[in-house]
Amino acid sequence: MAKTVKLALAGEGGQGVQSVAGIIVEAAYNEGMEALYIPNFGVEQRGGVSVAYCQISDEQIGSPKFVYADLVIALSDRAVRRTQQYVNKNTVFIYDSSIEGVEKDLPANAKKVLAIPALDTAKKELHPRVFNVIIMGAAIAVTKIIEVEAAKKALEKKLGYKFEQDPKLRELNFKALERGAELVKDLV
Amino acid sequence: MAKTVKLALAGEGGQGVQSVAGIIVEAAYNEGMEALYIPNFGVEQRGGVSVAYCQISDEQIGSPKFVYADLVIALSDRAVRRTQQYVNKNTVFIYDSSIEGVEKDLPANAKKVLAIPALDTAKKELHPRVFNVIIMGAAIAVTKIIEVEAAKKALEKKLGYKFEQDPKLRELNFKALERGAELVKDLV
Amino acid sequence: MSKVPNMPKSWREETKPHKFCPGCGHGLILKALGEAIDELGIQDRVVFGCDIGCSLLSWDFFNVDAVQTHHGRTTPVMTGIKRARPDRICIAYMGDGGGYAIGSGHLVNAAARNEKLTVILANNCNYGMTGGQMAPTSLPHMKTETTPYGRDPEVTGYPTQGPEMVAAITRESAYVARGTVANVRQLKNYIKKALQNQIDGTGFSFVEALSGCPTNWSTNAKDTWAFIEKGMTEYFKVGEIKDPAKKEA
Amino acid sequence: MSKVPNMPKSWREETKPHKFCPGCGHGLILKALGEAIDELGIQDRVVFGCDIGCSLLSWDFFNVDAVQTHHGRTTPVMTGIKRARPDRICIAYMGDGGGYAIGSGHLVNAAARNEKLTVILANNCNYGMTGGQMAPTSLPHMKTETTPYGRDPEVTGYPTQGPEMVAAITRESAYVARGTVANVRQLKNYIKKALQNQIDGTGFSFVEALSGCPTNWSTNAKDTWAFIEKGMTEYFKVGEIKDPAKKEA
Amino acid sequence: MTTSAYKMKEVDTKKALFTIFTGICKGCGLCMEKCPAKTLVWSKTLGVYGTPAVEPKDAEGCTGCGMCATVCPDCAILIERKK
Amino acid sequence: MTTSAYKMKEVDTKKALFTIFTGICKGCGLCMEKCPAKTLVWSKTLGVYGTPAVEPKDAEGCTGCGMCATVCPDCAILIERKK
Amino acid sequence: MTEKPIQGEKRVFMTGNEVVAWAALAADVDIMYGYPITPQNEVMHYWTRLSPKYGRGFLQTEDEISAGFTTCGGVLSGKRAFTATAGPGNMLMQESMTMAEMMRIPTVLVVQQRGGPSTATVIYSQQEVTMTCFGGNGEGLRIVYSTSTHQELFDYTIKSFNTAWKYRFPTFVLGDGYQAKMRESLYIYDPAAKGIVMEKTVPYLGQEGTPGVDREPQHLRNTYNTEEELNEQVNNLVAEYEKIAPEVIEYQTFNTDDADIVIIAHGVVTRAAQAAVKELRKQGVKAGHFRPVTLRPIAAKELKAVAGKAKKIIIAESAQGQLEKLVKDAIYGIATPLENYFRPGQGITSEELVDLVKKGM
Amino acid sequence: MTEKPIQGEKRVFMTGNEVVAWAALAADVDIMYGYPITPQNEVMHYWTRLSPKYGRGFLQTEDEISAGFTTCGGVLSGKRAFTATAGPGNMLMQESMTMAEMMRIPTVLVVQQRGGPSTATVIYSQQEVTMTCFGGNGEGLRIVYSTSTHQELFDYTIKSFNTAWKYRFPTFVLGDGYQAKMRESLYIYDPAAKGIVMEKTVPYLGQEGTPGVDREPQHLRNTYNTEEELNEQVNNLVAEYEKIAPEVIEYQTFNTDDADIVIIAHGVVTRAAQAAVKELRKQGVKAGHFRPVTLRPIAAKELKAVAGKAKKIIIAESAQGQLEKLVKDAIYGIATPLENYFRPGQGITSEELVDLVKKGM
Ligand SMILES: Cc1ncc(C[n+]2csc(CCOP(=O)(O)OP(=O)(O)O)c2C)c(N)n1
Ligand SMILES: Cc1ncc(C[n+]2csc(CCOP(=O)(O)OP(=O)(O)O)c2C)c(N)n1
Ligand code: SF4
Ligand code: SF4
Ligand code: SF4
Ligand code: SF4
Ligand code: SF4
Ligand code: SF4
Ligand SMILES: [Mg+2]
Ligand SMILES: [Mg+2]
Repeated sequence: MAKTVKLALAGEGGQGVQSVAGIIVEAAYNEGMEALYIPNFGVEQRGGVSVAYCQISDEQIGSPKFVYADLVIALSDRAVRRTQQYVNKNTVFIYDSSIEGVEKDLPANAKKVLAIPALDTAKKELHPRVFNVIIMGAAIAVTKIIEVEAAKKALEKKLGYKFEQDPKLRELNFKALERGAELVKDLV
Repeated sequence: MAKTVKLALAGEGGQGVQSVAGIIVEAAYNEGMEALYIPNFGVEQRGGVSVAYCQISDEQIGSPKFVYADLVIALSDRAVRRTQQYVNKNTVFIYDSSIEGVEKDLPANAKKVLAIPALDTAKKELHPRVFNVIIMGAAIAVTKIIEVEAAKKALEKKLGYKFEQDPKLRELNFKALERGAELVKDLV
Repeated sequence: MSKVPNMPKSWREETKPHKFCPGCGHGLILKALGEAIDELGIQDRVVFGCDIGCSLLSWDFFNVDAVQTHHGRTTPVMTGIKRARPDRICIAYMGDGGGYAIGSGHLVNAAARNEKLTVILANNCNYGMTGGQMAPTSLPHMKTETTPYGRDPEVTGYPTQGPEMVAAITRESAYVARGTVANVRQLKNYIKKALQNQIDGTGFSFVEALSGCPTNWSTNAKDTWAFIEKGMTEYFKVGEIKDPAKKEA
Repeated sequence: MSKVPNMPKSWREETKPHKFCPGCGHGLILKALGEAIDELGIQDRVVFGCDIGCSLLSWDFFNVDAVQTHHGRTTPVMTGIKRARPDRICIAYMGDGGGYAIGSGHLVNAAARNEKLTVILANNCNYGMTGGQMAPTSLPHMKTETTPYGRDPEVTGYPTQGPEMVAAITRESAYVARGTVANVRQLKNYIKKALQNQIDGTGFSFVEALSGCPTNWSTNAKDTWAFIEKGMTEYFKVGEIKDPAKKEA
Repeated sequence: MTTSAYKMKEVDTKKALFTIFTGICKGCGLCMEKCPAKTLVWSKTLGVYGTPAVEPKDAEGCTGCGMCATVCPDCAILIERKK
Repeated sequence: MTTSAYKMKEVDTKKALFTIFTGICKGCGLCMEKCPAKTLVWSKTLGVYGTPAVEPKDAEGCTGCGMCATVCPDCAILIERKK
Repeated sequence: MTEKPIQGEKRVFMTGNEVVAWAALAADVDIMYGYPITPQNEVMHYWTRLSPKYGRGFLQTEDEISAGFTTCGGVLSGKRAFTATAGPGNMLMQESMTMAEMMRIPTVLVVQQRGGPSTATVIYSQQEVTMTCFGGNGEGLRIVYSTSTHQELFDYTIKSFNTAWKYRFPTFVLGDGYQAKMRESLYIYDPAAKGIVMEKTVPYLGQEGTPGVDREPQHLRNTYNTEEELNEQVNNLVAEYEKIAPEVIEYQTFNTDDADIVIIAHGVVTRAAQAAVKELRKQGVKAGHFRPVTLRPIAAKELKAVAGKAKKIIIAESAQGQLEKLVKDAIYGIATPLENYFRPGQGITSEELVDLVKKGM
Repeated sequence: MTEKPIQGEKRVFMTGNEVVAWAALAADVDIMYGYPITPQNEVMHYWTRLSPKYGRGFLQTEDEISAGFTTCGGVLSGKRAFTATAGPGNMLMQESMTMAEMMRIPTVLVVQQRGGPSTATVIYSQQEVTMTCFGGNGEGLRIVYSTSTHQELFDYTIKSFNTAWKYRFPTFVLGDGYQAKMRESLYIYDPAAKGIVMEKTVPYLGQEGTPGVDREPQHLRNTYNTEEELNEQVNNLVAEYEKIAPEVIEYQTFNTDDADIVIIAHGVVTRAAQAAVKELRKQGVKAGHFRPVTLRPIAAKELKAVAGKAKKIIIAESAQGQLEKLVKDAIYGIATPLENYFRPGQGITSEELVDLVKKGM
């Protein structure tokens, strides 16, 4: 990896973007890379859009925030609108295909705009709870920051204690990771 | 009067130096002069030496405090020690002759050092209460800031309501003023 | 026109849904307050001040003039307004941190001076806005972000009894009560009486409202109610403490 | 050696006469305190803190370690010391302005947290150091520099009831009393019990002392006593309010 | 003044017309717990934060007592009793 | 530690040796007002601020009760009772 | 209406604190909020004696935090309100003043500087310059007049209310313990008699009509959600401040046209500097004096022009370089040698300045 | 003794607030006093979780005024004590910090700057520079380290206790909301493992022995009676401060030797500046970067040398000229053109700086 990969993940409070971001950077860190993660937080965090800013690099990372991201993933209509500002011609912009009424808010200047049926896949094929792991799989596949194996290790580390109790959970999560990667395979 | 006259009056809390200073500057103000009076005040005003800084002039007055006074009057041993700093070769330094144990604290560099029996005169000839008016008389006589008549007018203005009740008081005060002037006549 | 929710008339629909978390007690207190304002017909005279703490999220809540102040400073800001404009009905709205910790000096002195002011304080046993630290009102053994092993009353004392403290430094002219979001109607009545005390120019008025903070308590609806109705009421006695209308309550 | 005055052993003779005005009540309170320290034998363990207000004049009063702090901040400074060095006996000494106005938030919160601290507060019905303005404790109709036509309780409230307020937010473990310089022996006993409460690690202790300020009251000795014994005691009830030693006083 | 039109859902029960304004329901569940008839359940319709709103499970249980509306911090429920 | 030697004046009364430390007496008069025997008067000797100190008016009145010493904010009076 | 506190104009001899109280009365101030602190106390003492006669209000608060915030409240309600303080009290008022900056609340605060840091002395200093110009967690968006005589204390106290209400930035009259406590003569007057029109005040909160029915409600806040939102807000405030600065700036020069040595001083020290320049000129020394009257905003352009031409600058202040920092910020780019005469917490006389200049020659 | 919180050295990945808590533990801090405020809260959260395991104390006070003064109390009693805050809380702590300046109390205060003025945002800024360097009614006799990475946050938090206790001036670690909340990697260590010896602490109050019998009592004060007395005290403090300044000053330079354009930035913005310089050099632009690590005292001589040689200076900060004022004060006398990049309350990236430099060419 030559340069710093910049990633902005945005969604509603309950959608788990901060935990996905946390696992991704932790995985990168564990792989010996430099990682920097900064959650956005405002006074009205309760009702507001939640954004996670991540950077991963071989070298020490510069400013904590960035102007443009390499990858933006937006998980709600408000998130789509909020994250437009991080998009330039080098940005891949991904949003969930279930989001309605954002057609005219999608960035026109992105390298690529892609709608993926993450929520749908979660609900229908797996479990609504692993929605965010699907997103994680997609993010990793697009950015190639880490190998899927490293991501699995990180999940294991984070959720291992739950997996012990219910090994099916492990399977579900790993599956979600892989399905996430598949959803963006056109891009890869 | 060509220059600004600078006067430092110092004594113990109860000795009334601030009221004397107040009357002097008020008299000068009433005579159309510029006057500036600043009381010193510290946290420990209760137990400390009280100093009154006065300046009287034909023109607008510069800084409120001064380095050296034209006249210093010190009414207690602590006041003698405290006011040394305002004395230079142009300063007349007056202290009450009843103060004991200050011989070696008297300024060596003054134009003139004079002990006057103000307290004694007050006690014996007049009344202890007019001690400070004697001092006022002395100050006026030395500095020639205002005429004795102007001083009397000022006293009248300040204490008139008391004089009304007891005309003897008026006499006592005016007497004190004159006696004060007499005490310093060697200097004048 | 489509069907509209049954919000108090003084609420500002344009800013709803409001900014509080799901299940937050602030919404209920402000409902009681909104109804009280409606019933007293004072919407045109109210000036509302909110603190920093989750109460700040109410800065655009009502169709009344409002100012969002600093943490703990709502009491003086509203005091300043009331002193300058006695014709206004001034309401200071704050949390237990704002009222009993950083703003406690303002609260007790406004009470002692008998300011003709109404203070409404949401007691949620923690610092909600900053993420759940101990408040003066946190219950013994309650886990908070700054008492991760439980609040030890030997070390940090017992929950502050706010209305009782206010009652101790006010005279008969003050109205002091503690209500709860578990009884919104009673709470509304307390608030109405508090406002009436101001309207009449009688004196200071203070209502503490036991309130829920499911986000920081990490409680579901059932446990939220249980915490308010059992945990809190064990330490905080609901009722009127002072009422000038009654001869010494 | 010449004959020496009968000062408490813990007083520092080198700094006497002390810096208070003639007839000032602070001297009497500090005499009671000095005797209490002597009788408890704690001179080697006491850390004394004084406020801004005339109490600052006691910064070098005792032969104990002492720190003069900011106006109203003596309670937190001494709290900080006590928390870091629980083996010390910490005494916070302040005026009614320092304790009930600017420092009231610190006072009530230290009390609520049950800090193992002794606060002694001189109530002289005014701001002595700054020249006699209204204090929270100024009596109704009392003329002060900021109530030149007399304190109007309709406008600025009634005198703050400090010990009563402290009592309302403390539990049984706190010692709370109001003494008077008109009864130095009783005052000394209250202070001793307050200190004992700290020594035993039981809890917070607070003694308000009715005190004289002849300078700002412009009273002679007779009127000074009358003001303390009649004017003040009409509003401020002398006695013990809370005493852990007794089963609920 | 303008009035926002909130998304809503009506459930007609025997004793009352139950309206849930899903556009302001945050799915906190406080109402459910307080319903004396224990008739409120999670709805398939989502509330404003994408979490389930509430509704009476059927037309039977609701007494129209209005408790749910009273305890809703968001004023998301409207009970219109049938006379 | 050093002990400052204060100026003082002794008055021998029947029941007690009354010592006034004029070097610390500020002449406030609190003691006079509290003396149950009303035996204290202004002294010719001045106190530390140049105002009169106090002393018993004669050898008779003082009972040696010590009240004056108790109420002196400056500890300027020492009463040594005679047994 | 009760009659005017001052009819026309008259010569008086009084302390500076009394002057401030009279000026506030003359300026039609509705209410003062305050807390005792030396050397400011007598502002309140006079105000409480005089104001009831003219139907004006007063509130003694529990501390300066409260005095600052009640003042904000009074102003928000549309009244001409002020407070006065010093030293530690000034420190505590910075919190409310940052709120006033953010919300454009036209508060007026009279500061009578005393010694620092900490409790220090109750006497005098110029050590509250940095705090008064920039205090708190903001960018110093405020207007600060530094006065030097009782006449100015009167003039600028009146003016401060007009400045505050016209520009809607918190406005400070920066005096000191000398000015507070000393007595000297001045003319006090009814502003109308001098053609001074007091700016109209308007309620931010509490206007007529039912909000949401007759009019939009006023919803004021000082908290923002995102960096961008705040940045925009601060940029707007700064832009507005910079726009009005040229109108607000005041300064005085004394013999600076041909001056080799320029003394820069403000507040009461300008009196010593003026006298020193007079004396030095008498002695043939080409001395001049530049005095910023507004310390914030400061007359940067004018100061730079004067300083750039001089051979030497002397900065004289009763503080350890607080004025110096303002000056260096204003005149960046020139290289005139700079000498300091710092006397934190202590008065400065013309004699000292004359000596200093001559010693350096 | 309980075992050491950190054995040797280890690589970790955590938030800055967690870093501060670990650093304080490692530095043998006895007690923390604090009051919640975003973005500093997690310092307390981690401290309350970790400290009981190592027998350290904690007190949550009723506000920041109390947190500051209890910290002074803890330090006076001879303990290594600290507090942490931000924004409005930092404002309120200035009162106690002036007392610490006056009485030479070695307090340590960690500041995580948030937006200003007023409540503003809870996120990020560099708007507390002036306040942290000069806050209150004094002369800014304090030491301020501005950190830029988690590694530095750890290093300087430890160092601040040694600086404070060695020199006896209040010491500040100036971080910001980004540093507080972001996660990145660093090495945490036992100071001893690095040869760092913690300065011994001694009680100002409460030593052994009966005062007046076995030893003289300690009688500490911050109030003086006369101007002269105070002036002498402040002069002594200033002299002492100036004496130690050369030892305390820290700074970094990046490619400044031959730089035509020098970017001056501090704190987290140095990261953007460093990256920008790297990028610009790649593009053949002779850019350099000067970073003051201590903002107070500042490396004036070194900065002036660098700035004097440059053709242009750019000052980049997330504030409206707070660093600029420090810089202008430090480099008075040179005339290098100065350009500003002020973004109050907002982050700055290397891309913006690169663009800025190139646009100006
Ligand atoms: C001076 C200051 N200190 C601290 C804060 C941070 N702060 C914001 S809200 C809050 C606590 C709020 O708690 P509470 O008043 O109980 O209200 P709640 O959020 O629980 O309703 C704190 C400490 C601040 N904004 N200003
Ligand atoms: C922050 C601050 N505000 C105000 C003052 C001024 N001040 C000094 S002493 C005092 C009042 C003291 O009154 P009190 O506490 O009752 O003590 P007393 O002098 O009456 O014994 C005040 C207001 C100060 N030093 N600091
Ligand atoms: S954090 Fe707690 S108090 Fe704040 S809005 Fe959420 S539930 Fe309500
Ligand atoms: S002013 Fe009053 S309280 Fe202060 S020392 Fe004098 S008498 Fe005592
Ligand atoms: S109480 Fe209101 S917001 Fe909560 S679930 Fe019920 S209807 Fe929805
Ligand atoms: S109206 Fe009553 S019975 Fe019907 S759902 Fe609501 S609470 Fe239940
Ligand atoms: S009480 Fe004490 S100080 Fe006062 S007059 Fe009597 S002896 Fe002197
Ligand atoms: S000892 Fe008793 S009787 Fe004698 S002077 Fe003193 S108070 Fe009076
Ligand atoms: Mg709360
Ligand atoms: Mg008092």
